[in-house]
Amino acid sequence: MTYTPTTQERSSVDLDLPAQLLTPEGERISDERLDRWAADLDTDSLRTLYRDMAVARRVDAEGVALQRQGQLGLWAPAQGQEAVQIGTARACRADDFLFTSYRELGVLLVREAAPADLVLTWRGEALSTIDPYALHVAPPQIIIGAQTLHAVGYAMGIQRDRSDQVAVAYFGDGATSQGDVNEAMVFAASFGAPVVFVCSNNHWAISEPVSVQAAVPLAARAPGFGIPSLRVDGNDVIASTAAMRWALDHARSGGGPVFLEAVTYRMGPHTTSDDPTRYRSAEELEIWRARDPLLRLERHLTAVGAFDEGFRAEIDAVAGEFTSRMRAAAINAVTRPAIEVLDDVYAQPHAGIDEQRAAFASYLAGFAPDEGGSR
Amino acid sequence: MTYTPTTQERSSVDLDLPAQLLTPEGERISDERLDRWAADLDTDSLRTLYRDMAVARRVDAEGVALQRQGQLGLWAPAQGQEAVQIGTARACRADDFLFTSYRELGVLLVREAAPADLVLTWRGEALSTIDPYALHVAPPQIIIGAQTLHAVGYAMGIQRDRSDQVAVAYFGDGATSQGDVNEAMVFAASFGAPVVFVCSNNHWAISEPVSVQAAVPLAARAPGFGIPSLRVDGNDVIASTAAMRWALDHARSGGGPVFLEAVTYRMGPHTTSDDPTRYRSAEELEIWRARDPLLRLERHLTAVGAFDEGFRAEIDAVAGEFTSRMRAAAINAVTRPAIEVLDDVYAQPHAGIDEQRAAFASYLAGFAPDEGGSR
Amino acid sequence: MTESTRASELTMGKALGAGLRRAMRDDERVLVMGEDIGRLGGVFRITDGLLDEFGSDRVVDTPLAESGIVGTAVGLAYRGYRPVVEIQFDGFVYPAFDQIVCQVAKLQYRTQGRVKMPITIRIPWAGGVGAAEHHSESPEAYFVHTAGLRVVAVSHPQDAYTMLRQAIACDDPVVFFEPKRLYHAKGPVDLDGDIADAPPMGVARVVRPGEDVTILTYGAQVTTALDAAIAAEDEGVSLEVIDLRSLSPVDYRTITASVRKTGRVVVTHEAAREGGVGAELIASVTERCFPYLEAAPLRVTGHDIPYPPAKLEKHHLPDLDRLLDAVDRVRDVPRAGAGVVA
Amino acid sequence: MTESTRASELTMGKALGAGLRRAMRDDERVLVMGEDIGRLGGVFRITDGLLDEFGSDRVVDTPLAESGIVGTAVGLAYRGYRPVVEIQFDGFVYPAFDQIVCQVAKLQYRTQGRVKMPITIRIPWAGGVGAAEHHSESPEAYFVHTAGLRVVAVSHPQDAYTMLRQAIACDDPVVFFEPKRLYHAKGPVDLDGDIADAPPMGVARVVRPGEDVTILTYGAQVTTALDAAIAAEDEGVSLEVIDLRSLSPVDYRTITASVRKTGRVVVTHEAAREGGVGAELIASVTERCFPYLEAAPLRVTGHDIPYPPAKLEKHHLPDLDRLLDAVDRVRDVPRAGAGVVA
Ligand SMILES: Cc1ncc(C[n+]2csc(CCOP(=O)(O)OP(=O)(O)O)c2C)c(N)n1
Ligand SMILES: Cc1ncc(C[n+]2csc(CCOP(=O)(O)OP(=O)(O)O)c2C)c(N)n1
Ligand SMILES: [Mg+2]
Ligand SMILES: [Mg+2]
Repeated sequence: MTYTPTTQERSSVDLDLPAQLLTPEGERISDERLDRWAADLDTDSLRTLYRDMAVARRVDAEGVALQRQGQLGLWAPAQGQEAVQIGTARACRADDFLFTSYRELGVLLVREAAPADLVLTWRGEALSTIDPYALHVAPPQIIIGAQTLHAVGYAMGIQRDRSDQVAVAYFGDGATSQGDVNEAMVFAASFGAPVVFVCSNNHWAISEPVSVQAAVPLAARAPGFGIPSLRVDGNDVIASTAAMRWALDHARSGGGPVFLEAVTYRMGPHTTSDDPTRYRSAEELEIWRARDPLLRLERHLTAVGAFDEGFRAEIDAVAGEFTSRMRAAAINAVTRPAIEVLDDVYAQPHAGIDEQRAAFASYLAGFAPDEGGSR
Repeated sequence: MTYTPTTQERSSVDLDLPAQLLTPEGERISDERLDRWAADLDTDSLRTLYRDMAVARRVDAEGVALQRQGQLGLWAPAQGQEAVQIGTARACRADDFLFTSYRELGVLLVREAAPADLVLTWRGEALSTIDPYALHVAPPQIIIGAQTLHAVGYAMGIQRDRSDQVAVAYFGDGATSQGDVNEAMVFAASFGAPVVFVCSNNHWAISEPVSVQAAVPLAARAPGFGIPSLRVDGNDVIASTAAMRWALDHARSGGGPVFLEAVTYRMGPHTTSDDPTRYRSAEELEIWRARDPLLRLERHLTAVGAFDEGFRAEIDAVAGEFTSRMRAAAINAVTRPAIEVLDDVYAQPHAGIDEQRAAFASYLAGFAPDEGGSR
Repeated sequence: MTESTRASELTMGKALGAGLRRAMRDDERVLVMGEDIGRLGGVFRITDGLLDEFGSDRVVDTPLAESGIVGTAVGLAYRGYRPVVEIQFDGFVYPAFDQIVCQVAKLQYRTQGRVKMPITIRIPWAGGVGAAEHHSESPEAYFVHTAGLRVVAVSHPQDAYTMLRQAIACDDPVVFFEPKRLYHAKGPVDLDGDIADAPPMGVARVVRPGEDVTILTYGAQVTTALDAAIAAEDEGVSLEVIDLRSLSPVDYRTITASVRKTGRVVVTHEAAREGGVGAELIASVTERCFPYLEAAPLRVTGHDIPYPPAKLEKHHLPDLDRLLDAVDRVRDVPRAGAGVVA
Repeated sequence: MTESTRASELTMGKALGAGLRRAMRDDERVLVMGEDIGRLGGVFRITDGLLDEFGSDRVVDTPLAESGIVGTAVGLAYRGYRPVVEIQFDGFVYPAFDQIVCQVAKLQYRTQGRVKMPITIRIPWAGGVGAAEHHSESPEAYFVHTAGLRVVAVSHPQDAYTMLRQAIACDDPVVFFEPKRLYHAKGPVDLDGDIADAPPMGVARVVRPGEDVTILTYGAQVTTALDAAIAAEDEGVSLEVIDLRSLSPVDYRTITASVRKTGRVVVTHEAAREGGVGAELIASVTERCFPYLEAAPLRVTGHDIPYPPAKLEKHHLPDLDRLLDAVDRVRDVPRAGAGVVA
């Protein structure tokens, strides 16, 4: 770990060789680090994983469509990142507590967020609608990296409760530059906290390639903090599941924090406001299309005869049902009345806000009913 | 760099085996990484380094004494850290720009700070008195870790000027936990900036042992950012000089940033306000006394017949002269007049401060001359 | 502002870009840095084209870390550069708060003037654009309360162009607020003027003279105030609207002259009321103009709440109706319903 | 505050320690965390002995990173803990600013009340102790302007003990300011009282009734105000001194009652004037009490400068003389020399 004066080379970890169990061609391969964590993944399990990913992709497309139609203010597409999101989230126990960024759609789906939860925030009706304690997932974080410290603190709480739950922090490649993410690793290592860091390296932080954030693979960062890490193919749902199972087991059994770098790709724009053609090439996108997480599992399932029209129909039904409820939730959303902007600022009575609320209520009451309707 | 699922051990770097060229017993040994960078250090050079260290220790003791006598508000003793401070600073070119913390007394001495500069700040007469551009050193930083980003930014400026200067960031073991220090490594690596990070691991951040900050040696942190690093015996002035020369050469010749962890020990309290007996043992201190940076070089110089009464007298003379000027600077310090608290807030005229200044001046003028004297 | 013969019609966004380009041409020590400002030209495209003209040495896409951006800008300033930092959105300035408050603001004082910090921190700012959480913040009061910083806010393209150049030329650090809501608003911009001939950054502007009530405001809220002035005129009430332009220092000469004339003051801003810039303005105006005041100065501001979700932001932002309501109240005209201030 | 039979004479530092101990005994979800708070007992020894009593699970020496401290406290609060965070000195809170402003303050609002953030952030605070740079800051206005936080400042041992327990018991985040200058000041403390029986955290206290001028202040400056009241009494002027205790929300009921009586107000605090808490107090008092005001409310504060070196701090801190000068001015009594406020 200590470099000698003559050492000038950078890391030898090859960006293109993360741990993999399913090739882009759909071939099931072996990786001695991961095999035992994927041993029980039979065809049925793989079909479930595929279905989750396919539904996530459909939900994502619906989100984009709703935004285009003016029903949502914004959407952050997750297309291309389904494998890491579904694989890692499916590996978690229901009571593991997950702290995500805005892009972890697949994680929210696994946690059974309601269709409305996925649209009301992006529509601007609420800052968040999920119940974190019911779903065991925190509201998606927008401040880059901030949630990693929350996950570590939660994990410190788990330790104090002598529980075997695990906290999980999801974040992107860009986030690794933030002080908070590095402090999270310091705290996690110092306290041996049961937390798994899942860094989805989708190669871009808006327009900045990952090379602006780091000179070596992101997985190389963690060992420097005393945290074991693994680079995994984040477009390989089998490897993603297996790596996460290893990581969770490590953390759950008292081994302390683990860091996963899931190598993946954001196939769409950063958000619906973004124009990726300004900063990346069509060729790059093509390379990654060939590594599509759904495609490879479809090839595999087809090869083993487990991908048929019935299965496709089943997915269609699930996705169709979910997306139509999503669409309805968006279109039928009722904006809360004006006065409610003043709700929930404090948990206990507060002279300042209570007075402001009363004054605003009486101001609103000053409008004629028909005018008041616009308020 | 990537851990496998079964790897649970932590770093194999032994905290007690940093690169060394001079043993605590004063024996000159070889280290293949460092030898060529120390090859020209003849006895004369070693005497100079010894003299610098001995003067630094005397100056430090004088600082403590002045504080005890009520002449200074505070002092942050550097005793025990003379080798890393003198060795690394002496290795720098005069136009390399150094960004230090409050504890780098030896660095300031090498940079020829005036005796008054060392006391007026601790006395509370000024926030800083040195001219950073004359001395090529920034005012000592109190916000832990903040200066590391300044060093990286300065180094980015060096790059833009196509200069071969190097920026140096000094900081402690505790500082490595701060987001800023980690962001500094991110920026330095990303831009390949000519900066050397010198982390003086003196084993304590006030009352917290370094194990609270890090689960593995601090030198292990940097490679994870793509920055070569070296653990060096920070109580060995020859190794410290050599390691710094390597690091500066690396940075100066376009190799990008380098990280040095200098393993050393704070023999005194954190500051004169601190009581280290509350948190560390007498035995620990004894262990480190045996590794004293001055002692070992004295043994070496004695062995080679280069340490005599004349040399001792020379040191006494230099230190005596410096400390008496320091003492005089403290005792004779004239506190600036009240109105000057409003000076230098802005570089250009500013309606707000100008008005406040005028009002305060006329308020002060309202006091009778004898009363005004107390102002 | 009079339209000169050379004035072009530009959006505020384009005017800011032009100001940056001009400053970079005028002084090679000026460089811009931030997230996505290079190839992408920034998420608001303010820096569009700068990378091509000035190269990556002077147009620096940084890692995603605001403390790092401001902290390295400090180092560059030590080295004699004049960094212009873009904070991507108002809500992302807080990770840099320590570097701004403890370093940028204090270094000149700490070094008794030996080290200058000519850093401009550009912040796309405030709400009204239907954005997600953390994208509509009004953090200006934090910086106004921080000695050592200058704080300005622009409200139209000409000021955007000129004041950005002035901020960059200033030897002090300047926090420069750009109302997102006005990025696409157009106006005439004289691109050739000398910044020394333009009104200094620290001077307020009476954007609409009036007799009855002084409206103090800044940023996009100037537009709301002007709308209110037009509406009030219909009711026979004459509002004098002052665009502060500089929030620190504040140009009390201009304000005092107005208040001594009108005797009535309403301050309006988007930021929360408690401890906002409006508090400072009212306290200072009261101290300076007490004998002239005919009524208590009032504030029309955002509520003391975190920024609400987009669909509700119109109930948070101080709109025309709330401003007119306050104008009535400051004129002691009772109105249906009670007032906002208890 | 009346001395009860059970009251012990304690320094404020000891009273705070006792308050922490009591809160930890009463509720096992309370834990304390920060730099050097374990074996050392904190640099001010406030947490002395807690590690021995409660163990390292509940008395957590953290890595040296304030954002990390507050950010992990947020995670612990998610988990149902009630973390009490010690920021070592006032000037070191800024690295945690983002976590405080964007997370601690907003999470309850963000989750529509589902997630509570009962975090107490203790800050040894303000100047007058001859400390080095960054060790004498008065950052309270930043937090007062941040909706979602409660902000309190204590001025004597009994409040220190009781209000700290109330803050910890509160389901909202509380920024808790402890004047370093008073850590060694002694006073009687009733250690047995029920916090529900004590005056609530949000209520101000008239510490000295008077008729002529209302002095609004908080923290160590309460002592200066009381000294001023004694000095003024000699000149036949009666000052009513109000210790705000809570800076957000402010108890305007108590203040308004006083100002309606005196008609004259002086606000004093150590923090810089521009955008300080005094601005909010004057703006609000003016809005609420305008017809009763006989003179413009005045501020006696630190200058708008970075905190000066220790030997000069006495010229920065608003002392007895400057306070009395303002009392004269607010009473329209001319005095040799001009006033502080232009
Ligand atoms: C503190 C902060 N700074 C800047 C932003 C603006 N921003 C939003 S997403 C983003 C890029 C994030 O990249 P990455 O971490 O790789 O996640 P990805 O979007 O690729 O999933 C940026 C800069 C922010 N949300 N928070
Ligand atoms: C941001 C910040 N937090 C806390 C402190 C208080 N503090 C001063 S020195 C110190 C310990 C520093 O330890 P280390 O980095 O190892 O340097 P050393 O003092 O050992 O040289 C602390 C916590 C500070 N100065 N700045
Ligand atoms: Mg990314
Ligand atoms: Mg140390």
